Amino acid sequence: MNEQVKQALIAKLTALADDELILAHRDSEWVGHGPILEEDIALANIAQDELGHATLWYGLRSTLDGSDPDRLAFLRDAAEFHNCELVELPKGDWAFTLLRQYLFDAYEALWLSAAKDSTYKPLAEVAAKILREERFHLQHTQAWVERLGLGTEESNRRMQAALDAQWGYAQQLFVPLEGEGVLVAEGIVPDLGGLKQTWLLHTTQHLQNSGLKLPLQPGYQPTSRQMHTEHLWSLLAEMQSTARWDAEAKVW
Amino acid sequence: MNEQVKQALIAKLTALADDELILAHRDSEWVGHGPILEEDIALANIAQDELGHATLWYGLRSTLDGSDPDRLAFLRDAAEFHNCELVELPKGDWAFTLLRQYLFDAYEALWLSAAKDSTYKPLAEVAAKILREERFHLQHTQAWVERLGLGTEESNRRMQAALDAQWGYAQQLFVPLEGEGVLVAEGIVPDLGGLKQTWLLHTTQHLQNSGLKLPLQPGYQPTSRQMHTEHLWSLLAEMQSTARWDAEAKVW
Amino acid sequence: GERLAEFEARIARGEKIEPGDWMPEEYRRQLVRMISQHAHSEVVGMLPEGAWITRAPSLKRKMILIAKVQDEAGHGQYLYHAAETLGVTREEMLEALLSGKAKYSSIFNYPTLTWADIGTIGWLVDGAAIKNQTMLAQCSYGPYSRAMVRICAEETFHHKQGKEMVILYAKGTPKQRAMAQDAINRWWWPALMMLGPHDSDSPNTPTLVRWGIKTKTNDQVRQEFINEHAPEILEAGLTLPDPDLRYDEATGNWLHGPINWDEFWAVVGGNGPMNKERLEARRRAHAEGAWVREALAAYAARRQQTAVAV
Amino acid sequence: GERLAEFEARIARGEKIEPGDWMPEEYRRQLVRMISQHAHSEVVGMLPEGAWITRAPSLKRKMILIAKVQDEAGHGQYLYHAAETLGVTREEMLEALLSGKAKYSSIFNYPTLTWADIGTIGWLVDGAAIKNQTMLAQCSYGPYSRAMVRICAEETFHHKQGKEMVILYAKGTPKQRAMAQDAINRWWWPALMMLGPHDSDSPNTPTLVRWGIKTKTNDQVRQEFINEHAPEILEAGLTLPDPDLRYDEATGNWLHGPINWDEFWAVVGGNGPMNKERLEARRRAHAEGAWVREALAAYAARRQQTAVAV
Repeated sequence: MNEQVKQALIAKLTALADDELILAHRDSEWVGHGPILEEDIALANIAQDELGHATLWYGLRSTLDGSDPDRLAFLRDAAEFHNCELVELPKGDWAFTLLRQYLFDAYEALWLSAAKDSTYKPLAEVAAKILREERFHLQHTQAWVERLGLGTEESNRRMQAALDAQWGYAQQLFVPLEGEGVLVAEGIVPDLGGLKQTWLLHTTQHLQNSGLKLPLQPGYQPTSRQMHTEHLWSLLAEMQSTARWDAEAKVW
Repeated sequence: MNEQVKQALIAKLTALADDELILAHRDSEWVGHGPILEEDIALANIAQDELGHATLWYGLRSTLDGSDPDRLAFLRDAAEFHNCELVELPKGDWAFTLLRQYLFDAYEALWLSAAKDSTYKPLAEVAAKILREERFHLQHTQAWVERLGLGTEESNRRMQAALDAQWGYAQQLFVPLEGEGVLVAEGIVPDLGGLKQTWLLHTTQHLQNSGLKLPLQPGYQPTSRQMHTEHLWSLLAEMQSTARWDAEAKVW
Repeated sequence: GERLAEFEARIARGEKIEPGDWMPEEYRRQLVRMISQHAHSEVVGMLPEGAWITRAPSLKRKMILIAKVQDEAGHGQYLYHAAETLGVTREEMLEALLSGKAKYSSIFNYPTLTWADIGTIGWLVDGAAIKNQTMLAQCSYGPYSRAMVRICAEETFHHKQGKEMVILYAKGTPKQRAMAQDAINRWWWPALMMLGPHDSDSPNTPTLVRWGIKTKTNDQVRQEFINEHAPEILEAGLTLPDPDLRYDEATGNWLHGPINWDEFWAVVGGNGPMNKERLEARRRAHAEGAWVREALAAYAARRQQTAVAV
Repeated sequence: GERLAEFEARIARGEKIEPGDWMPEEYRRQLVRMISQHAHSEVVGMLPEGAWITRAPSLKRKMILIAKVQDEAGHGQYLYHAAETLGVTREEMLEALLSGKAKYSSIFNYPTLTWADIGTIGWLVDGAAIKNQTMLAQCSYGPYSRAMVRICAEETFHHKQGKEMVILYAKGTPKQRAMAQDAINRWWWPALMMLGPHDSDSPNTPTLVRWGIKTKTNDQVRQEFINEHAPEILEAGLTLPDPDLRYDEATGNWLHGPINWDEFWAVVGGNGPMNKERLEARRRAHAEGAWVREALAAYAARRQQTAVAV
């Protein structure tokens, strides 16, 4: 692998991992506070899976540059995180959390389905491994979107508000990284442009069938993973508070 | 001043400062989110004053042991903070914030009135200086308790809920530090036991006149400033996030 | 008369009582109380630990903690199911919890102040729970006994992870060590207390023992807990906050100093450090989830209607 | 006809128009628009800065920031009062803000990501505001002019504090320096844009100039801002994110590269990074404060009733 490809791949793996880590963080804020015990467990399970995916992507990066996944997660500054803005947004209500998870799952399942044919075998293997979990997530969150969209007037209103707030942010999932083109050309990662059309088709159909209004005004769409919301700093202050608290600690 | 007195005084000044710093933090979380612009300003002004008091108490400690107030505020660990638990509690609604501020102001005004006659002149001077501001706060928060207590059914219900939640915590304001007795004996700080009776008299009268129910079940009453709530760690993670972010920084 | 004698004879023979079987009302009542209390403890216990998932210091620890809290929720589920076999509904139990009528383990009314509390809860609190649950796995009521077997296996895993964590920190940096010691200091006595009052203050015990619900007394279980944990904690280089603690050659027991039962009864009576907040957190979750539950019901009703219409 | 001529003559003589005086409806309308927009900017502007009070890294900086945000709220108050003299009520203005009809400065739709943003807002955003406000202090409408004089004095103080902070960090540790540079990179263009579109795209300007509401065009004010700030920032050892920026000997001006007006119009049109969140925060504060305002009204009514009864 030449240096340019390698650097681009490191950047991509970091972005993939960061998305999962931050999303897992937001989901895990629900633990103990869900509307039904069974659903508390289900969401915690999703958070656990996403965290597992983050660990796999950081691990894959580690094989390329020897970086320490824990240092990346717990001692890196906000400006060096390359997650999309969608996953940073505060957890909101149950509709907000489940809709975000749905939009993300729909994207991730598509991405992984394509990435499992990556020419870079280690990535193909991880993608195949994660895909099974993601399909289960998608099934779960898809069902929630339908139930809440077609439930009561209130649940529909909350879902619509969540959709209005998230739709623009969700588009960022399909904005390639600078330099991602070289990975696409080498068949290492799928082309996001192509996936976006399928994602739009699937999600708009399911959202509309769930009684939600589309198309929406595009609204604000972040165009780069250098950009963040005002929430990331405090999220990391919390997330990294234990690890950063003892600068001498070598092992936790 | 002998060493025992000096150490006791350092501990007392730290506790005084910590109370004000943490209370100012909670109040300042309202900035930009108050129910009325004028009241947003008034509460920010109270927060600013409390922060000023914290600075004065840390400064007084500094004259005794050369400690750096900024290091105490921004690089000290949760376990070494000696504020009371009342001030750590999340800001809650407007009733919760204003009631806490009232209970604290009522205590502080009494404490300062007595402390301005301290045999330790620097403390007497600071107390006299702060007292004027505190009386103004007390007037302000006292009026809020009355307005909300006697406002609508909802405002009364919210005030009563805040009182039920805070009454036990507020009693901690009158629990002396270990070793505080020596300061009282020397006439350096007032005896909290005596102040408590006056405080109970004033507050129960005002709360009852404001349509609130007393006496309450005592409930949980923290008995030592080594004890904290689950909220302090995250409060400090947020408060100290910038200062701790750059270990090399000498000046901010 | 006769049925009671037969019932007691079955228990004496070591048979399990199953849901459809005849049982004295008091047996049923005690079991409902114990099982639902146990279920509530699992659910309320998610709060002090769950709050640290977002602050875990490594990917591995974060993963272990989410998994652990999920296990607790799962235990809550089994236990609610076990209680339901005695004719009480989940809604009734939930209502009793939220109204403050039902109890849950006193230990969860203490705050988790640092990350070391997570390891310490695994080691001491799960350790104490396991002693109790191992006994309850022998319990005469089949569903409770089987739930305990399953739960015990998972708790043993949590206990091991907690112990490993605290011992690691006890041998770690000065800050890690101090954090571990502070956590042990704060949790040791509450862990002893969570095993219940002394036998002399536990009037239900003889009946519960006769009916095979409990097979040991509180003091016996507490002694087992101390005998296992005290030497291990000292071995790790940590101290225990009990100046009277000593090994007794004659009995082979570790003897402890007097327990502050005033504190225990205050906590059980609703005046522990976190009682109000724990209940408030559960109530808030329930209230804020109302619209979700209504939506699910409305959706299900509509689906059923559609199915009928077709 | 005659009244308009007299009105314009007064303005030409440099007289101030006062609340009771006759004025063309369009003059009133433009002023209400500008003043209320200005008031809203102060109030919305509290959000991006206020959020950092809890994270300020020293007692002094925290104190300065609380004071600054209070000043902004105070400016909002003066300005609402000034607008009220034109026959519009605070409630109407608030309603226009919350419904999304009224605008506020585009700059507050950008996020504050690090502590250096606080210094940078003081230096660049207040710096740009001052250029505008110094001009508006000459405005023909008395109450607006006087509000501007008072506000300018305070903003000058904020500007100085912001500049001092950024320059300190520019000479600080590597992390402080990087943070300062990043903040300048993110705020420079939005600061240029907040002074409004080019004169050619600003159709109101000629009228506003004739009536003495504005005494300079957007491009003139922007040039003044750049001429002051560009050399100071470079002097501090920081760079500016404009490769075309250069000093023009002939005119004595610092010339800038092309401004991304698409971004500007997107932000003004509601699609900036923070538009939704800012408005949502104001709406939430208003909605959550409703019970407080009701309680105050009920209390006041009861007091009045009691007074009458006696």
